[in-house]
Order: sequence, then structure tokens, then C-alpha cells
Amino acid sequence: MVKMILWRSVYAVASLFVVSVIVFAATQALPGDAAVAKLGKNATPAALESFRQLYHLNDPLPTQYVNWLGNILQGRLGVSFATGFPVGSLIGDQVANSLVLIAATVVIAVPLAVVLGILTAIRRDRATDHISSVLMLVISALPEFVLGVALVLLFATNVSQVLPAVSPVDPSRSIFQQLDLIVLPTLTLVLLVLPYVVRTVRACMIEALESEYVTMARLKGMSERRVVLRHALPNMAGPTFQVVAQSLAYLAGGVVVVESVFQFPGIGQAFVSSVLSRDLPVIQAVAMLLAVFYVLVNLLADIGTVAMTPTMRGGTR
Amino acid sequence: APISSATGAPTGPRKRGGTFRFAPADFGSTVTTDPQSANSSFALAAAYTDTLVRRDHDWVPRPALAEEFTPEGDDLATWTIRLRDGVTFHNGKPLTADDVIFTIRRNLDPENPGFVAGLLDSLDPRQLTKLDAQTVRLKLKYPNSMLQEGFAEVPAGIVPVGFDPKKPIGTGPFKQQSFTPGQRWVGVRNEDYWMEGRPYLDSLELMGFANADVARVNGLLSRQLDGIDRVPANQLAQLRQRGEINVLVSPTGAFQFVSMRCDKGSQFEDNRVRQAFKLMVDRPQMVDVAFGGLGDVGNDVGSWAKFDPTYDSSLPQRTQDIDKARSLLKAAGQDGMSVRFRVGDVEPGAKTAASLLIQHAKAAGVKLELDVVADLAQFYGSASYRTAQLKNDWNFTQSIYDNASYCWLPSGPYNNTGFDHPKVASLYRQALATSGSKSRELMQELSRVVHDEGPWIVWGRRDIADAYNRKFTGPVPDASGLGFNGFHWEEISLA
Amino acid sequence: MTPPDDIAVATPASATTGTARKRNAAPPRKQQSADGVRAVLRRTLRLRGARVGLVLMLVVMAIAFLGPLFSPHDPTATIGSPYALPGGDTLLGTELLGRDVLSRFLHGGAVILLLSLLATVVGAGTGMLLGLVAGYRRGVRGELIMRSLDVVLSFPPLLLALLFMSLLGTSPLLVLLTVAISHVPYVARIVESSTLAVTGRGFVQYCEMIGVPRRRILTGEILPSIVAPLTVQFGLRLTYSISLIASLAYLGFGRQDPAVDWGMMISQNQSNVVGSPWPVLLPVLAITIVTVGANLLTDSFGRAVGVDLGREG
Amino acid sequence: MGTDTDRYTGEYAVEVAGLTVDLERGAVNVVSDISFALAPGEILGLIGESGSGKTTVGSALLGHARAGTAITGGKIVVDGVDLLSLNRKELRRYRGRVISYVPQDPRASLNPAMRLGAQLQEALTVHGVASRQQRLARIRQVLDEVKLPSDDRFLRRYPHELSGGQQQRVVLALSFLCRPKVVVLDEPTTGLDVTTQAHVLRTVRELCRSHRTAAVYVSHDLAVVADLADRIAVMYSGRLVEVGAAEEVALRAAHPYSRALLDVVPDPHRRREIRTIRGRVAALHERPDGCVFADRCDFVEPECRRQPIGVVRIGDGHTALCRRTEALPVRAGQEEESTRVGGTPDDAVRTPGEVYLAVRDLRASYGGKEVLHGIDLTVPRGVVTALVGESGSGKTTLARCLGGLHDEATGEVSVDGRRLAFGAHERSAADRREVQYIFQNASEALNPRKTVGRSIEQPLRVLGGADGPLSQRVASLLADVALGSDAADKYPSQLSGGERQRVTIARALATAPTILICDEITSALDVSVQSAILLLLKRLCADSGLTMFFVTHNLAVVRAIADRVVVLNEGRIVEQGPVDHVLDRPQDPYTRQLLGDTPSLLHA
Ligand SMILES: Nc1ncnc2c1ncn2[C@@H]1O[C@H](COP(=O)(O)OP(=O)(O)OP(=O)(O)O)[C@@H](O)[C@H]1O
Ligand SMILES: Nc1ncnc2c1ncn2[C@@H]1O[C@H](COP(=O)(O)OP(=O)(O)OP(=O)(O)O)[C@@H](O)[C@H]1O
Ligand SMILES: [Mg+2]
Ligand SMILES: [Mg+2]
Repeated sequence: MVKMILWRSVYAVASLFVVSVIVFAATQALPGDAAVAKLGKNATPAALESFRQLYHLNDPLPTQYVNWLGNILQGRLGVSFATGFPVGSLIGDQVANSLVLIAATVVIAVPLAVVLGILTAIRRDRATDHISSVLMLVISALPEFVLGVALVLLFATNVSQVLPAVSPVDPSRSIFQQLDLIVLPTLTLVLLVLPYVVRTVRACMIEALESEYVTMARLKGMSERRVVLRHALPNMAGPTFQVVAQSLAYLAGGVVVVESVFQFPGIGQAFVSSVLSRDLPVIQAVAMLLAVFYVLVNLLADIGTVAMTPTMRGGTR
Repeated sequence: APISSATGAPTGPRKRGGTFRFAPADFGSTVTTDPQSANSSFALAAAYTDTLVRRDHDWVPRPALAEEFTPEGDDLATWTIRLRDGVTFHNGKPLTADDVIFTIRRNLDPENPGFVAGLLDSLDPRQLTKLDAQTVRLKLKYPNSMLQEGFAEVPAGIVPVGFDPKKPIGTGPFKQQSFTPGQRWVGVRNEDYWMEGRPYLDSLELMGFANADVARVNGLLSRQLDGIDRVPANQLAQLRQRGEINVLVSPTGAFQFVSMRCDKGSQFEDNRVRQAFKLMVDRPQMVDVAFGGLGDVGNDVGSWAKFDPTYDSSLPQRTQDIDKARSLLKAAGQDGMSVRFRVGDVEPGAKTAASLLIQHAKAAGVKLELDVVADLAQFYGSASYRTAQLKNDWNFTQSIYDNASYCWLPSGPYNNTGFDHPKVASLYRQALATSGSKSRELMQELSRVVHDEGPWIVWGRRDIADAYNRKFTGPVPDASGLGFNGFHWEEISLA
Repeated sequence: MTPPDDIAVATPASATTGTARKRNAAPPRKQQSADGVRAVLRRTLRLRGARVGLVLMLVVMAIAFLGPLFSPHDPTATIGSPYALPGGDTLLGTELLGRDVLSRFLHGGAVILLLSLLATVVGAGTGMLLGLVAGYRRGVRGELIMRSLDVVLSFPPLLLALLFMSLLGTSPLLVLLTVAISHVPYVARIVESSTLAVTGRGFVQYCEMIGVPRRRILTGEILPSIVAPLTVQFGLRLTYSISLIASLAYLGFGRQDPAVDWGMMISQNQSNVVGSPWPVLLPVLAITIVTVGANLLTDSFGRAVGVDLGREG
Repeated sequence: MGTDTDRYTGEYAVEVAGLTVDLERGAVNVVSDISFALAPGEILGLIGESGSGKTTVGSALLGHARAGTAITGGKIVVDGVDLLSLNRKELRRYRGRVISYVPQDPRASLNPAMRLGAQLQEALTVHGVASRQQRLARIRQVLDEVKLPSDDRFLRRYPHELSGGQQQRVVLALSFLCRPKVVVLDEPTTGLDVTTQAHVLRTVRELCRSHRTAAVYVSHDLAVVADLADRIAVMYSGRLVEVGAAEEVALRAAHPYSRALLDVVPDPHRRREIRTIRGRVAALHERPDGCVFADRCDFVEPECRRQPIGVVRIGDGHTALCRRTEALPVRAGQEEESTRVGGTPDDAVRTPGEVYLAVRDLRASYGGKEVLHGIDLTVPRGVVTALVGESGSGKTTLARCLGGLHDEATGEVSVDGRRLAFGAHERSAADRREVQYIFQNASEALNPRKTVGRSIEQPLRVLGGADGPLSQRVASLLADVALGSDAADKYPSQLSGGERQRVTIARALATAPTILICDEITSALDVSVQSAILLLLKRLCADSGLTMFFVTHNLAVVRAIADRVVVLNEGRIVEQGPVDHVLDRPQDPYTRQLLGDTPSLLHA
């Protein structure tokens, strides 16, 4: 198992390296001149040139890449072209905000989905199951911005005004003191991932309930409750980890739309605005962060899966 | 003549205190605190800086930091500015002539010219002299009777010697407490503000909602914001339904226009083509649909009789004439032409107007192909902004002088059309070299030339709608087109 | 936006395969389905979900493709004041530019549906090819393919799309390609794991033994065996295509006037959804219905062939 | 079958009367009118072909019916209580404690995510053994009884960390943990090799004896049961067609079906004629009204089909469901029955003909780990050579090397003097035509999405060799393996396991091969189906002079079909020679042990 973790980690680092090359190459291909974007429409050629000098934009690309990677590895993410602020301090809060948002989503969605999945699996093909699956189907069919907008209309603006409609997180206070601001974005994201997790959990649960060891547990005189909780449940951990990991990666994308609906200052907003304003250092940093997040989440999920799945543990593999 | 004095301004004693949370339309993700930067936010800059001259709500320039701003002698090429007494910067340093000179030079820095550099073009940075601590003499490169106008613009706000945009300091009503790029600027009351008893608010919070009119409206509806400016017309009904929200409509000279590239080799080089385009537009429909009727049709000049005495009110209003447009195009050999139309969502209604224009062009046998640029920074930032044949744009309330120095002269920093008309240039110079009615007449003539041959289809003027929570009071209709009370933040208070 | 359920769950739970079950008791349920395509279709259509799904999809498709025939107005012409209420000349009122909502709705579906369909075909097709090759010819080549797809996977599809669109503009072709690319790794993963499973089976080995050319084994033996998970993937991918294209339109990266398009209707009119719901509600409803329909249909198909949807996507 | 209870006067451990299980939909009997009784310590062997309803009865004894079915009648009295009259909660208290169950596949029935200790403890906890001390003591005791380690380290293991035999013993331990009155064992050794099977059988016997636990032992193999059981119940089509003392049934089977079953069981100790039962088990919905066996019975009369057959009493505690028991010939003594199939090739074997297939110094490995260590082997032309050995000894690997499916190997394989490449794709088309391999698992070896006809055509298309239209050739191949030509249009899933295996044989024969390599092709089949396949292969060899290399772990099968045998142990050949020679006088201790562990009716 230790070997497997090591191997996976090496692989993770290698793929991050590849990602870094791609991110760098892709951002170089962005049309529009970073210097023009920064200095504005009436910049003089001289000003543009000195800007390019300042940010080493005239160096050969491989040199730029090596310097960039070196800096990133040392935690120096560069300086935003658009605002002149260090990228780290610029997006630090936004990364933290998005992480809180995603964490809140996971904390709510996963247990909810597990409970729902189990319930619907136990009541398979009965009313509860049908209602839940139709509901999940419709939710998953609605584009995410529709969900967000609908929630705003319902809870914040037109139908009732119990919750904030937009989420301008005050950067001078901890996000934990402004949790009301993340309620609706979280709810939207929860709805976004719920159907998929529920579906997986339900399918795994059904598989487990149809397995012979569950039949055996029943034949050993176990109560239904015990059968579900002690025998079927542990066997769902692995797949659930995997689907949660995928949901997390998905959430990282879903936050773009949700953050835009709620104007939540998060990583998605940072990405969109940096792409639009050709703010190379920020694009690169955000893209790398997303990749690290994805790779890390998958690594953890794999380790978690293996740790929770006895048949995958043990030396071999 | 300027319209009558602002109505509805509260009278009597005002409450002090409170925090006003406001989401300016111009607070984008790339906003900086440097007032002279192209990425500045006027709402933000006006909160912590003051200009030498300031326009009142009727768009009439009034002395602000400058107690006097007068020409020396008659040639209009030498001016003196005498600063108001007792004005201090947020760090306690008194405002002096040095600061004014520093600010002007900073704006004219060829390496990094300021937003208003075009308006200050007549100034010679080497010919600025400090007469005493409070007095500056400006020697101009050429006479300019309109010099004050440049100093009335928000980006011309006075900053202290050695200004560092990272730690912005001004003389304005609010001192910066914190700034998070793209997200939030917080200012607290400048207790030593030079206007007696103002500002009233304890603090002002400006929040960044880039490209997000819906979110700004939602924020106001859910009471997370106390005010927003430049509300799209189709959102007003929703806001008006709510008793706690006050919708304030300001008749302004802010206008939207389409500019045509007309230098050599461009599609609009031939004035007949420009005229044909000006004739194909159904202006009333555009004002109705894009502005929800809140505004007036424009006459291709970019200045309005209501606000600007240099506009020639005898100019006939241009109306749609498809047949004439067709025949002009035919005469120019351009019938059935097809143009790429670069469109940014520059202002509420702008994209809508662009879509309507496609229909109008189609009627005249012209094919417009939309090239929508999603982000404003990119719309203005990338090179194609200058080279595009046809693009939309907008402007605040402007005078002929403003428009000419920014956009119509070949030297204008925002001349993106390649428009270069010798007559315009000479009329401009002559007008600046004179004053009073003489100057006015010359400018009016200039406006006639532009009306005929200019690069712009100015199709409409917009009344700007702002909305705020009735917990606050103070804002009045403002003609500048900047938005919310012309960003005279010091006038806002708790109700 | 590509949702997460299509994890090629390399699930540990499936690690029980090694058991040599030496008796073939009653054939397991999953195998009963292993017969002709027509039988599977028949079985699919016997399920109520499938029938409902088919009807829903057909209704929306009919609106999208036949709708223009019934359009009362020119969908690109301003015929009234903006956001006029239903009544009079316009059955469902007008939208932001004063154009007829119903006519725009009837005209606006074909392209988005076609685009989604094409993007899905291209994306799923490419993913299938890569997955097949990677799964069948393991080794360095397969590893290389799958690992490079992992890299694509580490960017959320929507972000990838945004990057591309701002890189190259928003032409329909680009939307198609971007959406297609975002499908590739997901489909490839599923196909790879299914292929891997099939490759170990006796009938594939038999073909290798008698010397059937590799390409023929891929097309003649393996491909038909993974049709089930592939079809299920295809259905899901289709729904994601629609939703991704709609989301792009929402963020302003959709088609532009004078085109008539559901995504555009939503993005142009969303700001006034309270005052005038129809121009937004209609396309949203249509998209939702077609998505629900596609889901029901693929779910049922999955049931009919015994593919465990939750696990395999 | 009230009669069954006459033979014993004490209190029965379990008494089953009129047990009936129906499909929930359609009111079709799965099993009906099952009656028997067991005294404490008594073992009942429940045998029958696949689909006869053994598992249904077995699980119904615990009041359990699998999804889609329901217990609709009868009584199951255990410990003085009718289980079927209990509600769910009460029933739970009996399950596992008073009556317990051992399933066929231990690997699937142990929870993969729970440690053994936890699973064992839990079985006691739910039945009220509250103290951990007590539980552990009991667990260690039972583990000792099933001859498993009982230390903490063992208890901390997960099921996948055990071998199949160990897993099965854990399940045994689980079922005996609460000292039940009755244990139901559903084919607990079917997945195991003979040696492990022998161990498990021994353990079961000891446990039942020492705790006076009654047991129902389900199997399809009479030979397995004959030795173990006190009584035997033969099931067919959902009915108990014969019940009696083990010896009685083994020696004086009264029902034609029991007789037939006895006849098809091969025996490692003597060569006997391969017999089969004609026809096949009727599907659930097609069961006849009268005698369920009538369609396959040699003694059937029109009267038999008219109405259900009543119970006929044969002797003390011996009953049968047949109206013609008298008509059956007295069963001949078994010894003289060494009939051999036509033209015994034994002589040919003794004077080995020309070598057809030769293997020299074959070494094969998986990822560098060698599993075959220098195999030298010759297969004479035209005879059947069997390869035996226990699980993991390398039989499949060897066969795959010959078939061209495993190329991580060194050494030399030659056919008819021509050297063969290891990878099939490097072999010439002629070689590929001549050497054909048949897979163990027929349902895996046939593409489920192709009709049988298309599968059989495939080698003809790829390798050529068909003159005339393909469909005709397919039909004749199907006829060769005793399948109707209508089978050509069916999909594998529409065939039974035996039929499927016939199809793979037909496919292998399509290219007119000279040598067939068969890897355990009958081990997944019922004895009756197995014997039919064996007969078919035997006939094919005799008719066409085919050389056959037959891999199996079952010595009885070897005796039935092969002329020569090769014994493989841990990747090395330990013995080879003519079958009768090797099996009658095994030289190697390993061979001897294999032989000793193989169950045989002779011992019964
Ligand atoms: N839920 C069900 N629906 C339909 N048929 C069923 C169902 N359960 C059992 N059967 C049928 O009932 C018959 C008896 O099945 P059962 O598993 O008891 O037989 P068995 O003797 O144990 O067979 P094997 O030796 O293959 O294990 C079979 O024909 C089977 O197909
Ligand atoms: N694919 C494989 N990878 C690694 N090792 C393998 C593989 N297949 C088989 N082995 C190992 O090779 C050895 C021989 O296996 P083989 O399958 O040939 O045995 P067998 O005699 O056919 O057993 P069985 O009776 O169980 O079929 C075993 O130790 C097994 O663990
Ligand atoms: Mg069974
Ligand atoms: Mg084997």
C-alpha cells in the first residue's frame, strides 16, 4: 500500500509537470497582447516596450518557462499584469473562498446523497425511489445557472428575501463570519452534484444488497438495519470516494457558473476575469491550482478507496 | 443654457453616520486605485480625490480645489490657479502648488499618459510654475479657452507629490481603508474634509460586480447593497415595485454611438458611405428598445443642446431614409456591402442596439456581421479596437470641445476612426483661441461639419437610472452621465 | 459542464472477478441481455421510462426541427415593443428586442440540438477510438493515450471551453470542437475499461488464436461488446453537451445576432426573467425536457442491457 | 411424504412437510411437495441436476425465498417450531442459531470489507452472546474444529487473504458457531479442487457427528454425497423423486432418474462405459403434468404422463416417486461393469504410435515469475492424453502455450515435426487450422452478440477450409456435436451450458484440426451434461483420428476419456503413462494423494 501511494504520487507529480508545460504553452497562445491589455488603449509603443522588458516578455519562451516554473515551485506566482498586485495575495482569498464553498458543498451533499441513495436503494422501485429519481433527473437536467437563478428568485429577491442574493464576500473579515453569503451558492452546488452521487450510491447499494454476503447476513439472522449499515455500507465506501472525487473536480468547474451567478469572489471568477483580461500570471496560477486540486483530490480518493477496500490493500498491486 | 438647478436635494440638517454599500457599474475586475489609469473607476476615484474644478449636477463647472482658475491676459495661453486654503491630504499634508504640478506632469508623462492627457494637450509640462505655495501658473503651447474642462474630469483628481497608487492618498471625502482588487474598496470619512460638515457617511463601501447588472439588481433587492448606478431600463419596473427602493432617473448627455473607420483604405473612407449609414438607422426605435424609451434620439455629434451651448441647435435632426441610404451606397459603389461590426457590452442597451442595427442595415442591403467581444477590458484593450471598421461605443456627457480633443482630432488619444478633417482642426484651434460667443460660434460650426462628415452615428442619448435604498438620502438627478449623483459622495447621508 | 458520474470507477468492488465459479448456475442477469440489437431495443421500449423519454425527446426534436414551419413571424424582425406581454399579435409576447418569442423559440432549437449532437458524436467517437486502442493494445501506447487524457481531465470542461473560446473566438465550429474535446477523456476511460474487460474474454482470445487481424477484432468483436456502455455514455454525453453549450451561452460565449438560438434567448433575456419569463422559460423548459428524455431513454437502455448506470456512467 | 417419518421414533432435528415454493408471478411451482425428516446428527444428501431446485429447497429451509419467488406452503419444524409460521423478527432469531446455511461460493458470501473476526463475532452477537470473552472462546474452538488457525492474526484477516478452501472453512465455522440443530450446505465444495474438497467433506462429517447436528448437503455429484450422507434425496424438476438411506439409493435406486444419475458418474477407479441421460431438464414453465421425468425415462408408459405420481414406498424409509419401480431391472453388481467404448485404444497406447505433439524443456512465466519449469512431454497421434494436477499447478498455462495463447515462454513445441511458434499470430495459417483450443468457460468463449452460426463460421472465414456454402458446413458441424441446425440462429444466452460447450467444440472442429486442446471444458457442467460431452469427444476422436490434449483436475474424468495421462505438480511433470497403468498403480505420492481424494461411488 505504501508502495502504491508512492507510485501514485510520482505519477501525480509527473502529470502536474506535463500540465505545467501545457498551461504555459496555452497561455502563450492567448490572442491579444498582455502589455496592451495592461496599459490600456492609449499606451505608447515605448511604454509597451518597457512593460515587456519589465516582465521579461521578450525572452525566448523556454527561458520564460523555466523561470516561471522555478518561481512557481518557490511559491512565487508572479505579479498580475492587470492590477499590479502579487498573484498570491490577489487570488489567495479567492482560492480560500472557493475551497470553503466546495467544502461546504461536500459536507452537505455527501451525507445527504448517501442517505438518499441508501433509502432509495432499500425502497427500490417503490414510490420513494421513483419520486426521488424523477426529482434527481429533473435537477440534473437543469443547467446550473437555471438552478442558481431559480434559487435567487425563490429565496432572495422576488418570492422571499430570507437569504442574500449575491455573495460579495467582505475580504477584510473571515469568510466564516459571513456564512450567510455562501448559503445559496452552496445550495446550488449541492443540487448540482447530488443527482450523481445519489445515483452512484444507490447503484452500489443495490449491488451490495443483491450480493451473496448480504443474503448470507440475512440467513445468519441479522436485522435489516444491521445488514444495511454493517454489511452493505462498508462496501460502498470505495465507489463513493471515487464519485465524490469526481464531483469535487466537477465542482471546480461548476463554481465558474455559480460564482458568476452570485458574484462570489472565488477561483472561478478569478479564472474568468483573468482569461478575459489576458492576465497571464493569474491564468497560469489558477490553471495550475486547478490541476493540483484535481490531481490531489484524485490521489486522495485513490488512497481512500484503497484504504477502505480491503481487497485492494495488501502488498500486491 | 444649463438646465435648472437640481431638484429634490434634501434640505435641512442631515444625519451623520452609516455605511453606504454601493456597486458601481465601472468597478470591474481590473480596476486600480490610480485615478489617471485607463483601468480606474470613476466612482472610486471620486471617493478619495478631488479635482480643481468640479461640475455641479447641471454640468456647470464650479470651483473645487481651485478657488480661482483664470486666464492671465487675453491670449488665453497663460492661466493661473489659486488653490483653496486649508485643504489637506488624508495624511495631513496640506495641498500645495507642488501637488498640482506633480499631478499634471504625471498625467502628461509620455511613458504612461493619463486618461485626460488629450484634454490637457495644450499644457506644456515644462512650463508649470509655482508662484507661491497656493498658486500655479500654466503656460500653454497654444491658447485654450476651455482649459478648465480638462481639470473637471474625475481622472484629473489631484494627488500628492510622490503619489503611490498602492497607498492612494487624496483630498477627497473618504480615506481608503482597504482595497481588494476586483472585489471591494472601503473608505472611511475624511474628518478634515474641506467642505464644512461633509461627508455625512461614516464609510463608503464600493463593491466589484463586473459585467453583472443582474447581480447588482439582486444585491439591491436582497438588501445587500444600498445603491447601484446605471440600471438597465428593463430592470426598473422590478425595482420600482419595491417600496424601499428609490429609482432616480437623471436626464444626461451620456450617449451611445457607432464609429466608422474612415481613414484611407477603410470601408468608410467615402463620406457617402458614412452618410448612408447615418441614414439607415431607425433612431426612435433604438431609443425605445435599447433604452426603454428613457432618452432621446441623437444627431451624430455627441453633444446636446440641453447641456452644451456649443452645440448648434439649428442642426436638423437626421431621420431614417433607407432609399437615400441605398442610393448613396450605390453612388459610392458600395451597395450590398458587408461589414464586421465589433460590439462590446459597453453600456446597458449597447448590444441590443447593435442587434437592431443589423436589422436596419439589412433593410438598406448591408450585411453586418457581429463580432461580440465578451469582456470590456478586452474590447478596449486589444489592438482591434483601433482597427475595427465598425464598432460601438459610448461616452459621458460631453461638449464639442471634449469630443474633438479626445476623438476627432488626429492627435486625440481616443481617435479610433482615423478621422482627420482639416476644417475640424482649424475650427478647433480658432475656437480655443477665442472665448465667449465667438468661440461658441466656431464650435457650432465645427459641430455642423461633424454632423455632415463625422465618423460617428450618434443614435441616442440616455437618461441614466440609479437606484438606492430609501434608508439613504442625498442623491439628485445629475447631468454628467457618470452615474449616481455624479459621484458627489459627500452629499449622501442616512435618511 | 461535464458532470462527474462518468468515472471509469476503477472500482475495487469489481475485484471479485478472479473467483473461478466452476458451475454455471442460472445465467446471471447481465448475460441474459447479450443478444441482438433489435431484441435489446424491443426490451428497452417495453420499459415505461424509455417510452416516456422517447416521447419527450421526440416532442422537443419536432419543435426544433419542424417548428420553423409553424413560426408566425420572422424571428429576427422587431415587431413590437420590447417585452410586450402575450396577447394580440404575439402568442407569447416579445423579447428584449421586441421580436416574437414564439417564432424565435420555434426557430432556435435546431442548431443547438444539432450542435450538441455533433459535438457528442465527434467527442464520443474520438474518445471511443482512443479508448479502444488504449484498452486493446495496452503497453506504452495505451498508457500514453490514457495519461495524456488524464491531463485534459484535470481541467474542468467549462474552464477548458472558456480558455479556448477566448483564445479563438466563439464560432459554432469552435463550440463544437471545445465541447467535443471535453467529452473525449471521459468516454475514453469508460471504453478503455470496458475494452480491457472484454479483451480478457475467451472469444477475443479465440480470435487472436485463429489469427483474425487486430483491426477486425476491434471492430468485429470488441466494439459490439461495448456497445451498451458506449450507448449509455453517448446519451449522457448528449445531455452534457446541451447543458455545456447552454452554460457557455449564459456566460456570453454563444451564438450572436442575427442567429436565432435557444441559448441566446436565455442569455439575452435572463436579466428580465421576472418581468417577462417566457423568452427564458421556453428554451429552458425545452432543454430540460430533452435532457430528461435523453436520460430516461439511456437509463432504460442501460437497464435493458444490464449496464449498471450508476457505476459505469 | 408422510412415510418418511415412520422410520424414527425420537424427536427429529428437522421435519419438512409439503414444502412448496412458487414464482411470485404466474403461480408456477419452482419446487413442490418437499417432505423429509432428519434425526439429529443425520446427513441428508440432496442431489439433482442443475435447475432441479436444490438451492431453492436449501434456502427455503431457513424460511428464505430469493427475489421473485415465495414459499407458498408446507411446514418446516425445527426445534419444535414451524419456521414458516414465524414473523420476520422471530424468524431472525432462528436463522443462524438453530438452522444455518453454508452457501456454494464462500468468496461471494463473506463480506469483503469485514475482517474475519468481526464477521464471526457478529454471528454470535446477534444471537445474544454478549460477552466478548465468551464469543472469542467459542470462535477459537470452532476454528480449531474446522482446522483453521485461531490466533488473533488470523482473525484480523480479510476474506480475500484466504485460499478458497480456507474461505469455505470459515463459512463452515460460521454456520456451526451457534451450535445449530440443522445446517444446510449448498454445494460447498463445488468450486474446490479434490484435495480441498476431501478436507471439507471430512470436516463436515466430523462436525455433524460430534455435535449431533443434522445436515442437508446439496450437490449435483452423487459420488461426493454417497460417501458422506446417511440418507440421500434425489431431486428432479422441483420434486423429490427418491428418498432413502444412502446405501439403499446407491445400490438399489428405485427411480429411473436415480439410476441414470448413478450411471453417469465417472469413477477414478475403473473405466466404465460413458452413459448419458437423454434429453434435458424441462424449463420451469414446460414441466410435464404427469411424471416429471417421463420425457427422459426409458421405462415410460402412457399412464405415467397422465397424472402426478404418488409416493411409492420401497422399503424402510425409502420412497420413490415412480409407478414403475418394479419394472426396473435389478441393478447388476458393479464390478463386472467395465465395459469399454468401442475398439479400446488401450492397445494402441501400450505400443505408443508415432509422436504427434512434442514439448521439450518448456518454461513459461508470468511477468518474470516462472510457473512451468522445463516440461518434456509427448502426445501420440490419435489418442486422448489427459493432463491432471491440482489448482495452480500450471495446467492452463501449459495448454495455452500449446494453443498459442501464451508467449512468455521458452523451449520447443512441435506438431508433426514442425516447430510451433508460441504466439498464435506468428503461426502459419495451416498451424492455426490444425491446432485448436477449447476454453473452459463456454459462455465467455462465445461472443454473446453473435449467433451460434456466425461464431462457427468465423474460423472458416478467417482460415478457409470450407468447400460449399458456409451454412451447410455449419449445419453439419452442429449435427456432429448433436445440435439441431436451428441452433445456428440462436444466441449463446439462449443455450444451456452444455449446449454452449458443444458449440465451442463445433467451432473448433470447423477447420478440421488434427489436435484439440481442451482446458477443463467439462468442469463447469453437471455430471449428466459432462458425460454427454465426454461421450461426444470420445466419439469424435474415434471417428476422425483426432489427437486430443485434455486438461482436467478430475481423475474420474481422466479414467473415463483418456488413454494416456500426464500428472503435473507445481509446474513439473511428476508422472506420465497409460491411464490404467498410472491410475491403478500410481508411482508418485502426489498422484496417489489425488486419487485418494477423488470421491468414488465404490467407497460408498
Ligand atoms: N426468481 C426466479 N425467477 C425465475 N425462475 C427462478 C427463480 N428462482 C429460481 N428459478 C428457477 O427455479 C429452478 C430451480 O433453481 P435452483 O437454483 O433452486 O436450482 P439448483 O438445483 O440449485 O440449480 P444449480 O445446481 O444450478 O444450483 C431453476 O430452473 C431456476 O431457473
Ligand atoms: N495471468 C497470470 N498472471 C500471473 N500469474 C498467473 C496468471 N495466470 C496464472 N498464474 C499463476 O500461474 C500458476 C499456474 O496457473 P494455471 O492457471 O496454469 O494453473 P491451473 O493448473 O490451470 O489451475 P486451475 O486448476 O485453478 O485452473 C499459478 O500459480 C497462478 O497463480
Ligand atoms: Mg444451486
Ligand atoms: Mg486452469
